[in-house]
Amino acid sequence: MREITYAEAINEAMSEEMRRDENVIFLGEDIGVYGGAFGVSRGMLEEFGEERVLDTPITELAIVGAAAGAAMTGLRPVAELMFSDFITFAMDPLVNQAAKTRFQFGGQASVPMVLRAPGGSGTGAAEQHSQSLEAWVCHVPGLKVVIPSTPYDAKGLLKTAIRDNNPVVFLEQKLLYRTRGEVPEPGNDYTIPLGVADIKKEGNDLTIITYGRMVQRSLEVAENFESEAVDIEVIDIRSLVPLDKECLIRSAKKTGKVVIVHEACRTGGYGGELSSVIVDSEAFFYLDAPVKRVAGLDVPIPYNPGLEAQVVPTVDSISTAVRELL
Amino acid sequence: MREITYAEAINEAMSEEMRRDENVIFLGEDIGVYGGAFGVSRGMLEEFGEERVLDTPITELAIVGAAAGAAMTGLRPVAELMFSDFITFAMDPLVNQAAKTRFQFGGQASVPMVLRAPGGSGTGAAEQHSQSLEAWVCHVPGLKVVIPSTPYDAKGLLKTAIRDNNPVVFLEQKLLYRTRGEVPEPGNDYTIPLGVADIKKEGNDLTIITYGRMVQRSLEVAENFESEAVDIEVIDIRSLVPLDKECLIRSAKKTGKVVIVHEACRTGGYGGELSSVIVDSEAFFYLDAPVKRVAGLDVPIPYNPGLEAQVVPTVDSISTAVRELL
Amino acid sequence: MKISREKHLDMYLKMVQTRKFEEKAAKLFVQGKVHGTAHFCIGEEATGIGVCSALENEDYILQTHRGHNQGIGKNMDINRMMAEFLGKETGYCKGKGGCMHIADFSKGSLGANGIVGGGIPLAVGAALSQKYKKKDNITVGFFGDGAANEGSFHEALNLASVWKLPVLFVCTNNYYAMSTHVNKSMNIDDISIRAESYGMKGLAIDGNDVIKVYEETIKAKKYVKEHGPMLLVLNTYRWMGHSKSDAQVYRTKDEVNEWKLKCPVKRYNKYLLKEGIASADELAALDSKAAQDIENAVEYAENSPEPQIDNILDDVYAD
Amino acid sequence: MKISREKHLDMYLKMVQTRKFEEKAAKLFVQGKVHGTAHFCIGEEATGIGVCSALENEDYILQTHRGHNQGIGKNMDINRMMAEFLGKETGYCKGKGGCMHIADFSKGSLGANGIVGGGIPLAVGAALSQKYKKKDNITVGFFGDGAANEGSFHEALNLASVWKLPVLFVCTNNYYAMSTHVNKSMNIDDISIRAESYGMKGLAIDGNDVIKVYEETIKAKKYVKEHGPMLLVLNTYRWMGHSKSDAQVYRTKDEVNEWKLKCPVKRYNKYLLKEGIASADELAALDSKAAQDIENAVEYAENSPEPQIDNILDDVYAD
Ligand SMILES: Cc1ncc(C[n+]2csc(CCOP(=O)(O)OP(=O)(O)O)c2C)c(N)n1
Ligand SMILES: Cc1ncc(C[n+]2csc(CCOP(=O)(O)OP(=O)(O)O)c2C)c(N)n1
Ligand SMILES: [Mg+2]
Ligand SMILES: [Mg+2]
Repeated sequence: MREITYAEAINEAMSEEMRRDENVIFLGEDIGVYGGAFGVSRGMLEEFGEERVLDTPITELAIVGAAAGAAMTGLRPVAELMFSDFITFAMDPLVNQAAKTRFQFGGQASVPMVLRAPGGSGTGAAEQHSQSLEAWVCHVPGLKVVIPSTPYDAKGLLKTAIRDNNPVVFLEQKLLYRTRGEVPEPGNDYTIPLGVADIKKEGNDLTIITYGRMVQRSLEVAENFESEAVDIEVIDIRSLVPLDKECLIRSAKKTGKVVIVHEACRTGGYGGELSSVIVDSEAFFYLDAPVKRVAGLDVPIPYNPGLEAQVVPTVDSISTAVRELL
Repeated sequence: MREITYAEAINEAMSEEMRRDENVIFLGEDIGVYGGAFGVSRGMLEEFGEERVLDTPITELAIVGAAAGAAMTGLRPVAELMFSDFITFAMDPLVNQAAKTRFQFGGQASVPMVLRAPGGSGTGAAEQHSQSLEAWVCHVPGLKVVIPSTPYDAKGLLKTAIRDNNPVVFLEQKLLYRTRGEVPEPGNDYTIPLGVADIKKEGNDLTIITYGRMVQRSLEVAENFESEAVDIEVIDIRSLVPLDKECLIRSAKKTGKVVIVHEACRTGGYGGELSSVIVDSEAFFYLDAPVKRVAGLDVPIPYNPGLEAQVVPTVDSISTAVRELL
Repeated sequence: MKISREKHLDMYLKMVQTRKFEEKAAKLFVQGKVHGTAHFCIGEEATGIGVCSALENEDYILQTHRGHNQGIGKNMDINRMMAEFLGKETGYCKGKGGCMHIADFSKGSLGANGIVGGGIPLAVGAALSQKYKKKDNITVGFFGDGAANEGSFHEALNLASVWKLPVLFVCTNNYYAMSTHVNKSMNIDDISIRAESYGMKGLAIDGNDVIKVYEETIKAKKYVKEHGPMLLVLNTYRWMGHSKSDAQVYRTKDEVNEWKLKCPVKRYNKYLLKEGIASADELAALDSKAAQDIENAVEYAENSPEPQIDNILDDVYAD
Repeated sequence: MKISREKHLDMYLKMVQTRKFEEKAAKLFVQGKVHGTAHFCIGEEATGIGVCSALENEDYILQTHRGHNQGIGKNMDINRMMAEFLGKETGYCKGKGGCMHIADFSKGSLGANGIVGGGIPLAVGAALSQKYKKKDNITVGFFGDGAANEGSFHEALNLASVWKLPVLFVCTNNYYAMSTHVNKSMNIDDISIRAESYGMKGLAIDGNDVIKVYEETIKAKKYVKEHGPMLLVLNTYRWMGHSKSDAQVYRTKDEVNEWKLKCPVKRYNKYLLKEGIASADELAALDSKAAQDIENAVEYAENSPEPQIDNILDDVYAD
């Protein structure tokens, strides 16, 4: 199969959906002639024109608010925030409007929009451009939340998100944009359902549950442990809300040992939810060891590259946690 | 001891701190002549004048931003949001500015401010005025987070929060404002340290970990179970960040059974964190049963009073969870 | 501008309906039949009725928390409004939204908002849909004087202007945001000048003159379709407290009484009589009809079932 | 307005230092010695230098992401700035902040901001402190043309105006926000008219004329202390790309070159010569000094230790 980058996969998903459905529009800052801060939308203005690829002023609140208003009235907007950190300006239209519209109006409306935003550290962009804020949006009924870890998943999940009739927060991973992976030819219209985890590697001795950029790192750890004849299962949850609870519970029952890995800082991170889903289920009775979380330190992301690399889970720190459970 | 209301206790804490330290100022919407939407600040304008009790326009972002800027430059502002739901407009100054200022500037500054805001359902105020959003702010390094459950705690914790040199989010409980409790006479300058949980009732058979409005409800459940000779320990964590982990772990080790109760909706709620803190500790080896969460349903808070009362934990639903573990 | 007799009588009826709806709603509170709170627009009826009477069904409105006049102006069903107010299953939101979240998408009301300034950016999006789909319609975004100080106001007006969208931003200036007089929330006398920051046309008019409001909205509708957004400020006054519990210490009884003399309903009534558009009997009949409509609505609402918890998850997500 | 020779030479030196600092920083990028990104203000030196040269040490500034001129104008230590740029322990933020977060509280710089518009409300708070403590000082809140479209701009200016705080809001209008020309982000030609929405004085001037910037800031400082906030717009131009990676397809080389002809540093150099304030030799000496200062700063930075992970928790919370 051909290989394309994560960024290209996202571009293809948007472009194909825009070709398929003229109600899909795309708005955000510098997405047009600039092609987006990470080059994700290169070529889209040229293909779809200014009516469908809408450059905005710097106005995150209005971007998300306008997307929500457009979604309630028949369009299917994809809105981009340049960095997910800027969601701080857009929480009201996202949380108090888009997420609640359907429920509070008794089902009269639907809000089929996607909010795309890149998260994560590793680019030297420091405190205000490196956060992993998925836990916030996972805690908002009415929203769905997706974080893809491969080009294949990014494309398939984004297409599903665009076709979903609810507001979907689609959190991309800055550091994955340039990574390559196999993706079917453009004509092949595949989608990946939300709410289905992906077992990236099967194993019997221990389960690593993770998502986003940490999937690759966890797979590395799993490979390293093969030499010690430790057989690790690596689950990429992909869709944080809805969550494939059965998959997690099944795996925990099988291996009896669980390590949860995410880049976001530990306290209040989604790892707590994942841990609790397992521990508050029948899997509890199969557990042989504490459910460990390996997460970012409870610090803002620092600028210095040496520090930056050490405040998030590393192959070393994940390995240490795994070893503690063996 | 005299009894005063939760609202009066908060008023006293602010007023006493303002008398003690002229750097303490107070700003927010309709806090002056109106006395605050819930009457918390009645009389404060009269005592402290317009220079220290600052009514603002409807401008949550600027309220929190101005508080942060004032805090960096020598004042100790207490800012009020009329409902905690409006924090959606103020996430940037809170999260990207106040919480990160000290760290990102290498320790040059401190930001001693308190952001007060009432949360919770039960008043018929519906989706956009009833949320419990503490999980968001608990996930932000640099912030501290407090939720008091009694007038005594409210006063003692707020005084500590005002004297703290960091941004503290102080989440009050709408439904507790009118509840009464014992509080020492005004002259008695007591404070309660952050990071220390309060065991509201000791017990040996099962631990309920909770906070805020659910403390009273959990105590009710504990009392009911006394007749069945089930001895429940009820822990009010009070300070969510920093968290008194030892207290939780100690209790879990003692009872071997844990139920976590909060009003906020389950998915992504702080209950996951609390559960994980226990399960990822040596307490795991003492657990006799799954760590259960009893939380709000994953729905926005509806208007109808019947529905509203049923989407958050009730004495019944907590009791059921307890019973499942016995 | 020629306004048909029919239109006049329709507007008059709706103004009276709004007045009676809220008087009744206030009573239901006192009787303890409603929990929660409500924000009444008594004294401001001409704003929502005047504006919405100039709109088509396919024009959208984003309502405020003080929007019964806006909803009734947009032809919402009073029975379902009252049922929602009482939290019933037959209400517009199946009892889930209450009066702060009344909506009727079939009539072009995209909903009332409990977040001050929350609806303004949504209006931009709705107008974007209309422009994109080349509809000959506009969106009206209602908000108050207080909301004009939120960042959402600024961002929404600017974006709508840059994109030349068919939005009419309508600011109901009742001079207060809760206890805060506009003099204390902004350093300008005329809110409509804020339009200039966006290269936008702004206009402030007497919001108690329903005919003026109606006529200026008709003109604005045309303007907005041709040139893009406009800001229309309607100066009016709220007679009642901000919400259920408001001791109103921030204003004098005299001030309130002065504005009561400018009652938009009485004023319209007089005008219709003076111009010979309707007779005293006809108007009295409309008054009675309005009162009866509200009684019927209450009966409808009270006889409606409570929503059940069983299907509480139904509307969290769309399929 | 009489400007002392000393002040002139100081401003000139700082403008050259800023230019050389950034030219060097750009090279360090190319050499792979820095990770992350940076936003250069080459071409805009007169704005930050002119404004800050009119301030006292106790006056506060809130800087932008494109603020090396602002920091140098406020007498920040170039060594520590460079060390921060290289992420070193001796940097202003101990390597934790990088060039988007440079700050020197001892010099009145409350920090650069990576959030567009993020600093504007902070400026309001800093000025609130000054007014409350009855200090005879002001706060300058810097931001760009793009930031003027954020809700934070609106809320901050309005609140400062209502409270009559001693803030000077300074908009560095370089006509672009990343790829977006002001024509596409707002429907007005003169950003300073936005002040009117807040009953505030506004003024737009040539931001490449350091003397004009300095003089108007002196006047504004006086005005702001007496009357409350003011909005000063400095029209200028960014020569380099928005940040490290910018193909600049959104503008023509011709446009850039035209602005290069208006170089604020050269212009000032010529002026100083023409007015006989400094000789060619004296200016050349300042040029050399600036270059040497930067070389020294790089050496200082390169010889400084990397921060260690051990005390990473140190500055998350204050005691
Ligand atoms: C974001 C937000 N802030 C504050 C409130 C509380 N609140 C509700 S209505 C209101 C006053 C609104 O004033 P205005 O916009 O003038 O409308 P009016 O009530 O006068 O119709 C306030 C402060 C809110 N609901 N939302
Ligand atoms: C809230 C926010 N939105 C977007 C960005 C990304 N961004 C960084 S600088 C910039 C352009 C800013 O334009 P302007 O305010 O004119 O300042 P300039 O860069 O021209 O100096 C953008 C969009 C950001 N950092 N913060
Ligand atoms: Mg008002
Ligand atoms: Mg610019």
